[in-house]
Order: sequence, then structure tokens, then C-alpha cells
Amino acid sequence: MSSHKSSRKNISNLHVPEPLNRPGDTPDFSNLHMPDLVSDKTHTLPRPDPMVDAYETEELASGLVRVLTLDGRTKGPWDPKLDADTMRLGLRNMMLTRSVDKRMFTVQRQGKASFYMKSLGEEATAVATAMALKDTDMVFPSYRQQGLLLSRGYPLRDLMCQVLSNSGDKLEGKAIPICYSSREKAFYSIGASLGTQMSHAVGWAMGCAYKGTDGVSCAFTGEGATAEGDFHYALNFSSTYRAPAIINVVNNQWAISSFQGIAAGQSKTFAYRGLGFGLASLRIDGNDFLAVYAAIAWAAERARAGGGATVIEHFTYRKEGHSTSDDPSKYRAKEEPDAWPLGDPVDRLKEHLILIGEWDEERHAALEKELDAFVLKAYKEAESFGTLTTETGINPRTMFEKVYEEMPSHLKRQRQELGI
Amino acid sequence: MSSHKSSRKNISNLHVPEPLNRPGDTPDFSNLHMPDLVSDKTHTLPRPDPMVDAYETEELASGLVRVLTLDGRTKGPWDPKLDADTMRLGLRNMMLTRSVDKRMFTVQRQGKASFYMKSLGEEATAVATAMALKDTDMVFPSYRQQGLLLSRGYPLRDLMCQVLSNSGDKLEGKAIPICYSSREKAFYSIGASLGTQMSHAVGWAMGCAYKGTDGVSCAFTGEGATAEGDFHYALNFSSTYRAPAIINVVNNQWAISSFQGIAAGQSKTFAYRGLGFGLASLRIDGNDFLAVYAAIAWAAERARAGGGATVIEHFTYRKEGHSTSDDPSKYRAKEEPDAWPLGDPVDRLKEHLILIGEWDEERHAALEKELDAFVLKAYKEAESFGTLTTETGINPRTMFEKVYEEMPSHLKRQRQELGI
Amino acid sequence: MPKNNNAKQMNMIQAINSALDIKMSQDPDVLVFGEDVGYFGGVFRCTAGLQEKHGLHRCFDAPISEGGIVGTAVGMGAFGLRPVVEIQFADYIYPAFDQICSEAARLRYRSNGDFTAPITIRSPMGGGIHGGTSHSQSPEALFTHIAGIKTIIPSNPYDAKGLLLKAIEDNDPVVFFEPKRLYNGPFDGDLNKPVDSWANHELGQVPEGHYTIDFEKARMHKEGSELTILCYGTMVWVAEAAVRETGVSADIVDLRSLMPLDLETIVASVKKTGHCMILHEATRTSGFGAELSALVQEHCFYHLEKPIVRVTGWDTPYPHALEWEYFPGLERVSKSIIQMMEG
Amino acid sequence: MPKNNNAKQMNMIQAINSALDIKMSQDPDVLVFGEDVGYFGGVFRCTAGLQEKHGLHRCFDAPISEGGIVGTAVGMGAFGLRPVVEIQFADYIYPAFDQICSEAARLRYRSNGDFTAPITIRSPMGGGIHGGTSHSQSPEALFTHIAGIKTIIPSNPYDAKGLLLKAIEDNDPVVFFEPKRLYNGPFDGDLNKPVDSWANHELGQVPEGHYTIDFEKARMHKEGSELTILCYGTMVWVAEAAVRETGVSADIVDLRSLMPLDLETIVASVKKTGHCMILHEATRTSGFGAELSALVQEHCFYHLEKPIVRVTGWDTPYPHALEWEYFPGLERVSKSIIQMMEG
Ligand SMILES: Cc1ncc(C[n+]2csc(CCOP(=O)(O)OP(=O)(O)O)c2C)c(N)n1
Ligand SMILES: Cc1ncc(C[n+]2csc(CCOP(=O)(O)OP(=O)(O)O)c2C)c(N)n1
Ligand SMILES: [Mg+2]
Ligand SMILES: [Mg+2]
Repeated sequence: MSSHKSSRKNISNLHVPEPLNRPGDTPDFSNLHMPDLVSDKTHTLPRPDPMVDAYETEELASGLVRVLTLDGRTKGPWDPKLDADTMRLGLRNMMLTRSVDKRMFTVQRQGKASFYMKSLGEEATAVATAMALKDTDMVFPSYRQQGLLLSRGYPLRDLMCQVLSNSGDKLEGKAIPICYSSREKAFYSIGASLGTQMSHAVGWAMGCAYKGTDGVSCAFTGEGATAEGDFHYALNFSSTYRAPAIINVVNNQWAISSFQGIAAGQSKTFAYRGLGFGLASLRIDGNDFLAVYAAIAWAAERARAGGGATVIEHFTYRKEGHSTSDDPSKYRAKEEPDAWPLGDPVDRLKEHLILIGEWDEERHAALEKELDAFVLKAYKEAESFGTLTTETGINPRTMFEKVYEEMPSHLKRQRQELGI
Repeated sequence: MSSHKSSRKNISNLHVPEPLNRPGDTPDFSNLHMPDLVSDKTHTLPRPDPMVDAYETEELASGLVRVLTLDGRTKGPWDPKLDADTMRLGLRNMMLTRSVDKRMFTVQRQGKASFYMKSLGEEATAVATAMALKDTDMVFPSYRQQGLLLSRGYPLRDLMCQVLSNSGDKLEGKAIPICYSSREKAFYSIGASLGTQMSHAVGWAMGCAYKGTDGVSCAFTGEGATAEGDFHYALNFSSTYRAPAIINVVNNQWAISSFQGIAAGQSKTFAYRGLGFGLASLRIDGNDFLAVYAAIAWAAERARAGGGATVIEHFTYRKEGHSTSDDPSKYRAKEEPDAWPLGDPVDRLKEHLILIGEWDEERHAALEKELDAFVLKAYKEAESFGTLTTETGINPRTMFEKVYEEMPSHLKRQRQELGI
Repeated sequence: MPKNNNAKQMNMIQAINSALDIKMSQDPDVLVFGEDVGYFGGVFRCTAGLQEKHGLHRCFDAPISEGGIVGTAVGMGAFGLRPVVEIQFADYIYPAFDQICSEAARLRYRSNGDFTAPITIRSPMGGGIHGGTSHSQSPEALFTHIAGIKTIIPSNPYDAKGLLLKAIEDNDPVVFFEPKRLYNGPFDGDLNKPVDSWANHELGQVPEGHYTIDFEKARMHKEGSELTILCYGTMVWVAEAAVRETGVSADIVDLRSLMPLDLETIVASVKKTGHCMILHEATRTSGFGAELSALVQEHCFYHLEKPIVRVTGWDTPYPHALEWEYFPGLERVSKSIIQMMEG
Repeated sequence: MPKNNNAKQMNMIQAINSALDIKMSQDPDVLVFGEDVGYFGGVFRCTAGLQEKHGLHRCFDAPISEGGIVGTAVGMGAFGLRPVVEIQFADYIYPAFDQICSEAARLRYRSNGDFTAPITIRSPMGGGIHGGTSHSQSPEALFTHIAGIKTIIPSNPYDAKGLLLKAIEDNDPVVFFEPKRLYNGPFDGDLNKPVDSWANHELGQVPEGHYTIDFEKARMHKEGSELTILCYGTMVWVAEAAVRETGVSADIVDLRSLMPLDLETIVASVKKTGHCMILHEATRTSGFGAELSALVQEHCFYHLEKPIVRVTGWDTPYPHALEWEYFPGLERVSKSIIQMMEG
């Protein structure tokens, strides 16, 4: 525990939760509320029929659903039994995401973009979700699920041009970097206001049910943003109208500098919040590609069959700073990311594939190189459309467009006033 | 089930919950999610130590804590074992509340007040709460807990002048009828925006903890208003900071014309929402004076001892219209109030007192008469300060006061403009 | 003006109900939800009968959660539906403020047209029913400050129906405020007169079928030559009474649509009369009257003979007992007209 | 103007931090909470060191719930504390809008003084850091429309500290917006110049101890005779640069407090100069400039020689790539001055 806590005045009984580790501490996760990992006990959690009564998911909401053991095997009833090709594709998508992140982080550091956010360590939550859903199932990301977009084959160049806010940007520089939008890829427009997408996802799901389609919507929030009212609305409305929605809480332990306990309070798990609304609820090992895949597939099946929404807490860890504006060494122990007891999602899937003889270090290294080159090539092309430090090439007239469907006269007057 | 449901187009899979009974139906509560009342099974629910781990209250959150049986006996570990004087005072406070309600309803019907809200059938939730708390514990009512104010001895005349919005009104006619405020009686200012008081209560409780007092705050919301974000904030903040708060959800089955299922969705109980945040949670028979008393006392003890907040769902029934503006026969079966399986709180406490030889019909009738006379006398006095149909006697200058502590110049200019 | 032979006498509630009914009949993507709007038909009865006629899944009750109501509506709108939601009182729109301002208003822009929120948010506004601080507010100005939202306020049954049909068909999010004091009749601010009903008014003659009224098109309620009165909602009728009482020859411009705004009509009128008065019930400071005043002086500076006058609600909450002292009623408006024209 | 010998060079972040530190030292009832304000000291570092110095229970992180933050603050305020909460960006104040408008602003009035909410809501506002639609907004006008709230916007370290101390001591709820582009220096809107720092400015000389600046008291930033420029926050520095560039002789009135407003200073200046220009970064329609324009024409009609001009952000969301085309910068302000004075 860090030293400055000693200055606390003890007159007060106000309880303020504190994280396990602060800068200077040797990371220790032994007090993390989590089942015993070594015994693999959690691998025996049952996989009930997706139409099970929601309250019977209690042990899944307070436990931890896992498939991959820490030594690379699969175990337990949640194993989705994917074939090697699918797993290799998952590995590739995660590695691609990681490679794009690395590149764009560098680009921002070079001053060519104003902002970027990595998803390092959390790639499985997005990639396995995209692969377990239909491509037409609408996803409502927060801002750390670029893996969804990349898994669905969104052109790298388009993604990068958005980050560069240049003339190649399909959003014409209107949105800040990483606030992608692609109806084509069934990827909802990201807004930076936390939580708001959660009730949109439920509205979309209600639309699916209203129209009698078998569509499912799939929303993501960070654990920190569960404190917003919108999370509550999403749980409430999906419970009331049995909306075919999947409500993912990515618990990556940190919300900028606040640890998950600030949002969790005395809750055992975030999944348990779902139970409070009579929704099926699972807590899963978010660094376990197969567990994520299995949980999403289960929830999608439940939703499509009319069973309503499922809340899924992805228990994972944010290995990097919150964004390019953040320096995590200011508020947490430097070694925390490596001490995270659930490992790294890329490493774990890779090890499993190697263990079952479907992958090897050479192929892995080659793939990494291939992806880096692929990403670099796309980046070069994207950069040719301009950057922050050169010219973005965006026509100022576009500023007045798309505020409304048709431009009202006051905006025409203002455009004139600007002399363009 | 009512007939117009047949017009539903079946193309849609959108689920919209419907109440058990609609106008024209013969009320039937057999499908109400509730333990078997006849067997009195629920009376055996344990009363754990108030400092119990929150998750161990699971069966209390999904069950129904009761003390009074339907034939007037007491049973089970939650019996607060109150002496007869205390119970008689409780009966009196409930009857006083009922008498005031009756009077003010009539007054509104005579056009002398713009609005009124009765609490018929729900008196126990407020009265037993007031009696189980210290008089200094701050209560944050919704608008149907006039029983709190009356139990704490608030002058009837003051209450009535507020409803009449006349020159005797301590609020100088600023607030609509029933939006009382009395810091003296530790009764928080009622605002008409639903739910907002919930986080105020938690802030107040945090203040108590911060200052190291043993104060407790006690908030009320209707079950309908739990859908507001503020309810979520209250649960979240009280869980995070272990605020000494009691969070009461008065589930009176109706929210104006919407039945409780619109807010509940697939939740078993509203108490279960608290469990989602790791808060101790109880569902209690809200028409059982002794159960309410016991639950509040338990929660207050927990809060004072540093155990944090408790969520209590009072399972009760709104026997009258939502307010004087409402006609419940438009949306629910006329006979529902009488068919309510948990009876009436006044009748049940009365029967218990009679059963144990501490009360009789004559004394009851006499008390009723005494209270009606007492109320009428107070009303006559209140009316002498004016009514809506006569003159309210409120000085127009007061309109500009108390917007800010000191009147800024623009308000002085506006007052001047009005020529007063 | 209604010239339709199929016109029927309707009050504003019936006109709104008719618009909803027609749109629900025409377009299966239109659905209606909100607090108490389903079986019961709304606390002001605007959605009466819609559930019975169109089905439980097309007109239903929502949890008491204005934020959730608007948030799910935005999602439905993005999906391709046209939800029409009711906020029970305009005073209770604030819990939905973030969803309206950060989401509904911004979705088209930030996604560059990839996603849109073609939703309509109906809400009764204004005072006059002894509703006090929390059932009387007129928050329209707030929405006019948010780029991406349209703000509409009808003053009569005919406009209410045509504008609501337009709002539902519009592909932008529309906040549609209904002056509740006008639901049953054109209240003119004279407390001593018996309450008027729409049955006696031309604007209470409403075509039974479908028609729309364009936004950005003010309605010239009365024409005159000496004074321009800019107003909307309840204040249109107060203006009419005050003009009658004072005998001034005035253009009464019923804006109907605050955003987008029909500046052309406003400017033409003020240039003609040289005098401008602005009325609204909302709190004065930063009310929509401020914007109107700013625009008028920007565009008609050299035509103005007198300072523009705002007659509005005071900068206080709406007091319960002193409702009529707060309300910018006939007496205050008439007095201001006289002061302006004779002063 | 700071004439204090104990003055120290501070940027705006340090000045704000100093105000918080002083108040926390003086008054045990002052506590600070908000997202990331505790151990980390806030994403803009305004609360750095406060937790370490004053204790975990006096400066702490809150759940990401602006509504909950303001709601609990109102409760604490009613209890008797003086919470100072931070909303991480002004763009994220909307989830708290209901708690601010329906509760903090109304508690005193509806309870007739029985309960009050002496809370301070700090929030960084404005553009200039490539924050796009959701990290650049200037929502001040919305709050000026809500009776019961005070709205303060400092333009420099000296004022920031004195006004913040005043806000914390004030018994009414105060929304205190901090122009984030000014945290580190007086940005004058000239993108081609190296960024200035407060070290070179008199207003960066800030007394170390306690002092307060009254609300409803504008600061005459520069004096002149031909033109009155009404502005606040970042625009004060743009105005200064534009006045320098155009050579016009202008009063630059830094309002500091929007509500309550120092109308007297404004009116005196406009009556002197006969010309009035209003600057703000916020969206134009129903921005605070509208209210200022309305007031000026109401009070100075016969002194105005030209129409009042508003130079503001456009009625669009704040675009990311076109940030500087949106921003009412040096070029636009200078051009407007020239047009007004020569046109
Ligand atoms: C309404 C709102 N409040 C505050 C912020 C500022 N903010 C951006 S990200 C963030 C932390 C979110 O943490 P979490 O939800 O855990 O997601 P993570 O970043 O860990 O993926 C905050 C406070 C915001 N964007 N929107
Ligand atoms: C924010 C807000 N939305 C809507 C309303 C209108 N309204 C007043 S009471 C009520 C029903 C509340 O039901 P419930 O919470 O169950 O309380 P009960 O009346 O049953 O005690 C509604 C919708 C309001 N007052 N505030
Ligand atoms: Mg997180
Ligand atoms: Mg209820």
C-alpha cells in the first residue's frame, strides 16, 4: 500500500475504496475477488441450456467461466470446440488489432494524429465476439473494441484515415480519432460520451424483435462506465421488453486512473448487476478467446430464441495507458500488467494452438511480420490523404453539412459568413 | 385478461409485460410472484446479524420478510417484540395519516386545493419507519410518506397550509401541495422530479460518515421510479462509499397507470436490485407494521455499525388513485384493492392488538372519531389562512425571494417591472 | 388555414391523437411509447385508443426513465423505426438531456450520415394548470442551443396535427412541445373570462386525413402595421387578446418552429412595423426571446424605432401560489404594448 | 489586479489547485470529489496533491456518473458540507443536467430556504485541444437560463483563484467553467505564434493566500472609446489580440460572472462607445451572446450606432479536423471589427 494513505484523518468514517497496488508497490493480486485459478476449479462451472431461467446463472455471474487453462489446454463444458482454422483466424485478428494499435500509437506520438486508444491485452473480448456473432448483428462498441471492426474486415486504410482525420476519412474529420462508424460492418457510430450506446443497443434489439428478425445487438461498456445511468436504462429496458441484446461489461480493472472498485463498490462482480434485473449473467475470463467465444455464442442463442438479454462481464486487464493522453505509471504499479494472473489473450491462444500441434513459433513470428508489413503498407496509403501536421485536406464547407438532413437557412447564412 | 389484447399483431416478437388484472377482470393475484402466504412459510426466514455479508441476504431479497400472520398473530425471528404502547402509537399514527388524507382529499375535491396525494394502504411503510428510526435520522421521502411527518409530530396545521398554499404555508406557496419540507423534523424537501432524492440521501449519509456522526439517512422511492438513473446512482455510490443509508422501494404495484412489471421486467423482486451492488437487501410485507419496523431497525443498526446501506422493498398496494388527478378504474380492476392478498396495514395491526387483548373495537372507533375531529379542527384553522378559491394571501414579492441567497440585480429589476 | 372539407372539430389532444393514429396506420415503422401512454392513453389522453387499435407492441408503457426512453428511441431510430416518445411533462425532460443533446442531436453529424435518429419527442409544456415549479416549465430555449435538434411548438389543433405529422416524417430528431394550457381551448390569459373551447375556433377545424405543415415557416396569426409581436404556443392567444384590448395594429407572428426559424417572415414584419415585442412564458434570461431579439436587431437595426421589448416569465422557478403573477398574462402584455406604442 | 506582495507565478491549474488547497485547509467541511481527481489529481491535474495532503476522505475518486456526483453533492450540501465536484469535461455535464436544474437550482426555492445546496461544480470547457464534438463544448448559456444557478467563467489565473474561492464560500450552487485552452497560457487565437505562458503575464501573478473576487462584477480588461467588446474565457485573449491587430480603441469587458451579470459595467461602456461586439466560442443560436445582445439593445438602444455583432462558434457540433474553422479566432474577430468600424 502506498505511503500517502497515512495522512488520512481518522475522524471520518467515510469509506473510500483503494486499489490493490499503487506506484512503488510490488504488484499482488492475491486479494483479487476471483476463484482459485490454479486448481482450475472454475472450469467445472456448468454450461446450462441457453434458455435457462436467469436466476440459475447465479454461480456463473459470481464465478468465472473459462475454457483455456493457464497451461494452454481446454477444459470444461464451455469449450466451444472450434476447429483449428477458426482459432488461427482468431489469433490473426487479435494480432492484426495489436499491430494496428502499435502503428497508430506511434503515429500519434509522431504528432500526426491528435489521439489514439489501444486495446492491448483486451483483444479477445472484441475479436471472439465478432467471430461468434453473425456479421449482421449490430455491435455497439465503447471505444476499445477496434477488434470488432478489424475482425469484420473493415479496410485498414479507412480506419487509419479516420484516426488521421484526413481527406480519406469517411467521416470527413467530424469525429475525434477512434470514433469510427460503419453501418456496412454493422458497427455503430462511437460517441465519446460514456455509456450512451447501451440504451441504443437495447432500442436496436427492440427493433429487431419488433420486426420479427433474428437479429441481435451487442453492446460494450467499460466497467467504469457502468456507473452511468445509461447502463441502468439498458438493463431495465432489456429486462422489461426481453430485448435480444448482449450487454458486455469489459472489466479491464481500470477506468483512466480509477480502479474497478470505484465502480464496483461492494459488488462481487459486475455480472451480478444483471442478476438484479433478472437477466442471465456470466462473468468470463476475458483473456480466454474460447471462453469469450462460447459466452457470446450462448448469449446470442438465448437472445435469438426469445430468452432476452444476457449480461457478460469480461474479466480482463488494460495493459497500456488509457489513451495516448495517459501515463499509467502515475497511479498504478508499473509491473501490474505483467503480474495479471490471467495472462495475455494472444499468448494464451497461441500456446493452445501450439500445444495441439496447429501452430508453431516460426509461423507465429512470420505472421507477426506479415501483419506488421500489411499494416505499414495500409498506413502509408492512409497517410497520403494527409495528417494533422500536413494538411487534412478536408473542405471547410463540410463543417456545416450533416447537422441536419437538409441545411436550414441559418447554417447557409453562417457558411456565407465564413466566406466559403 | 382484458379483451383488447386480441388486436395485437403477431408479426412482432416484442414483449410488453401486462398486469394481472385490467378493468372488467375479476381480480386474481394467484400469479403474483410471492411465497405461499397461507402456509406462513415466509415467517421462518432467518433474521441474520445486521453485519452479515450482503450476499447472505439473498433469500431475504427474493423472499418476503413477515411478522404478522394474516390472522393477527406474530411469528418468526423478525418479530421486533414491541410493547403494546408502541404498537398503539403506531396504530394511531397510521390512523391519523389516513384521517388527514381523507380530509385533504375532500378539500381538493371542493376546489380549495389544486392537488393532493393519498397514501391509503401504505401507511405502515412510513409510520413504522419513522418510529424505528431516531427523530434526527434524515428521511428523504418521495411524496407518499406523509406518515413520516405525522409520526414525528409535525403540526397538522402546517401540513395543511402547505397543501392550501396559503399565507400560513411555511413555503410561501412556492411548492405544489404535498411537497413538504421540514429540516426541523429531519424531513427533506420533496421535489416532484422522481428519483432525484435518492442520491441526495446517499450524499447526506456520506456526510454523516464524513463527520463521524452515527446518523443514518433513509430514502424512499416508488417501484416505478426505480427506473430512473438516480436510483442506480444511489445504489452505486452507497455501495462504493459504504454510506449509512436505507434505500426503501415502496412497491405499491402501480405507477400511475403502469403496473409494477413495467419497471420490474423479469426481476424477481426489486430488493434483488440491491444485491446486484453487493448491498444487503430485504423484501418485506409492507402492510405488516411489525415487519417494516423490524426491517428498518435492522438496516439502521447495520448502517450505524459501518455495514453500509440496505435496500428494502416494501411489498404493498396503492388502494386509491395515484393522486387527485387520477381515476384508477380506467386501467385496473375496480376490486383489486380489496383482493390484495396482504390486507390492510391498519386492520392488521388493529387485529393483532385486539388478539393480544390490548385493543378493542370500541376504543378503535373512538380513536377514529377523535382523530377525525382533531384533523377537522386543524383544518378549520388552516383554512382561515386562505385557500385557492378565496385568497391565498401570499405576497407577490416573495416570488422573487429565495431564488438565491441574496437577490441579484436582475431579479430586483424584474420585481420592479412587476410594479411591486 | 384549414380549407379541407373533411374537417372535423378537434381539440388539440384529438388533433395530436389523430396525427399519431394516421401515421401508425400508414407506416408500420412508427411506434409510440412513454410513461402511461399504453393501455391508459397518457395522462393528458393524447395516445388514447392507440394501443387498442394498433396493438400492444406499437403503443406501450415505458419504465419511468426519460433517459432510457430517449436512449432506446435513438437506437430504434438508427435501426430504421420512427419512434414517437412522450415525456410526461417538459419539466421531466432533463434526465433525457444527455441522450437528446449528445446522442440524438449528434448521431448524424459524428457518423457523417451513416446513422441517424429520426425520432419525435412529444412533451406537454407551460403553465396555467397550477402545476408549480415542476409541471409548468417551458424549456424550449435549451434545445434551440443544441445543433442537430429541431424544436416545434404549435399553438392550435390544426397546426399541432400538421406539424406533428411533419415531425414524425422528418429524418432529424424533433422535440415537439405541446402547450398544455391549450389542449382544451385557446387560453387568452384573461382569468376572469370563462374558459374558451376549440369548438368555437377556425383552428379547431382539423382535416381528418393526412397533411403536413413545413417547419421554418411561421404563421401570420393576425396582420397589422404598427407592431410586430413574435410569439408561440400559449402566448399567441395572449397576444391576440392584448392586441384586441389595446387596439394596436399588430402583426402577430406565431413562430411554430423555433429551430429552424423563419427569419424571413420575422424580418419582413419588423421592417414593416418598426416595433418588435417578444413574448414567451419561459424564464427571461437566455430564453428564446434573447435569440429573437438578437436576430431582429442584427437584421432590422435601421428599421427599429423603439427598443425591442421582451415580456416573459420571470427569472424564478414557476411558483405554485403565484402562478398568475409569474405568467406573462394579458395585463402585463397589454401594459407593455401601451408603454411601447405611447411611451 | 493583483497588487499582493506574496504573489507567486501560477498558471491556471496551479491557481485553481491553490484555491482548493486553501479552502480545504481552512474549512473541514470542504471536500473534493469527481472522476480521477483523487490519487491521480485529475486529468488536467487541478486536484494534484490534495488527496495526499488532506486525506483520502477529503479528495477522492467518484464512479463515472456525473448525475450521481452532483446528486450526492447536493445531499452533502444540504447536510452542511461544501462539496466541490469536478465534471471531467463540460461536454459530460449533461448526465447531471437534471440534478443541476431540478435539484441544486431549485432546492432553496422550493423549500423556502429550509434546505440549500452550497456546492461548486468545476468543469473544463471550450476548444482548442483537438477534442472534437465531445471535448470542446461551451454549454454555459444553458445554465444561465436556469434560475437558481450561478455561472462563472474565469479568463486567467488571478481571477480563477479568487472566483473559485468565492464560489466555494457562496451559499448557492455555482457552475464554474474553466477554459481549458487557458490552463497553461493566454491563448490569443493566433495559431502561427508560439504558445504563450502565464509566466509572462501580470494575471499569472497570484497571491499565495486567500482572497475572493465578487460575482456580478465584470473586469475591464482593456479600456477604449470606440467599441465595447463583451467576452469571457478564452475569447478575452482573442479580443485583446484583435484589438491590437486592428488598432481599434476598445473596452474589452471580461464578464467573468455570467449569472449574476454586471449589467451596469456593460451598459456604461456601450453608452460610451456606441458600438458593441459580443464574442463567445459556443454555438451561436441561443448562446449567451443572445442574452447579452438583448440586454444591450434594451438598455442602450438610443446609444447604439451600429447593430450589435456576435462573433461565435457556428451552429454545428465542434468538428475535429476543422477545429480552427469553427473557432471564432483572431482572423474572424479582426475582420468583424474592421467591418463594424469601417462599414
Ligand atoms: C459521460 C462521460 N464522462 C466522462 C468521460 C471521460 N472518460 C473517458 S474514458 C473514461 C474512463 C472509462 O473507463 P471504463 O469504462 O472502465 O473503460 P476503459 O477505458 O477501461 O475501457 C472517462 C472517465 C466520458 N468520456 N464521458
Ligand atoms: C422525472 C419524472 N418523470 C415523471 C414524473 C411523473 N410521475 C409522477 S408520479 C409517477 C409515477 C410514480 O410511480 P411510483 O414510483 O411507483 O410511485 P407511487 O406513485 O406508486 O408511489 C410519474 C410517472 C415525475 N414526477 N418525474
Ligand atoms: Mg475499464
Ligand atoms: Mg408505485
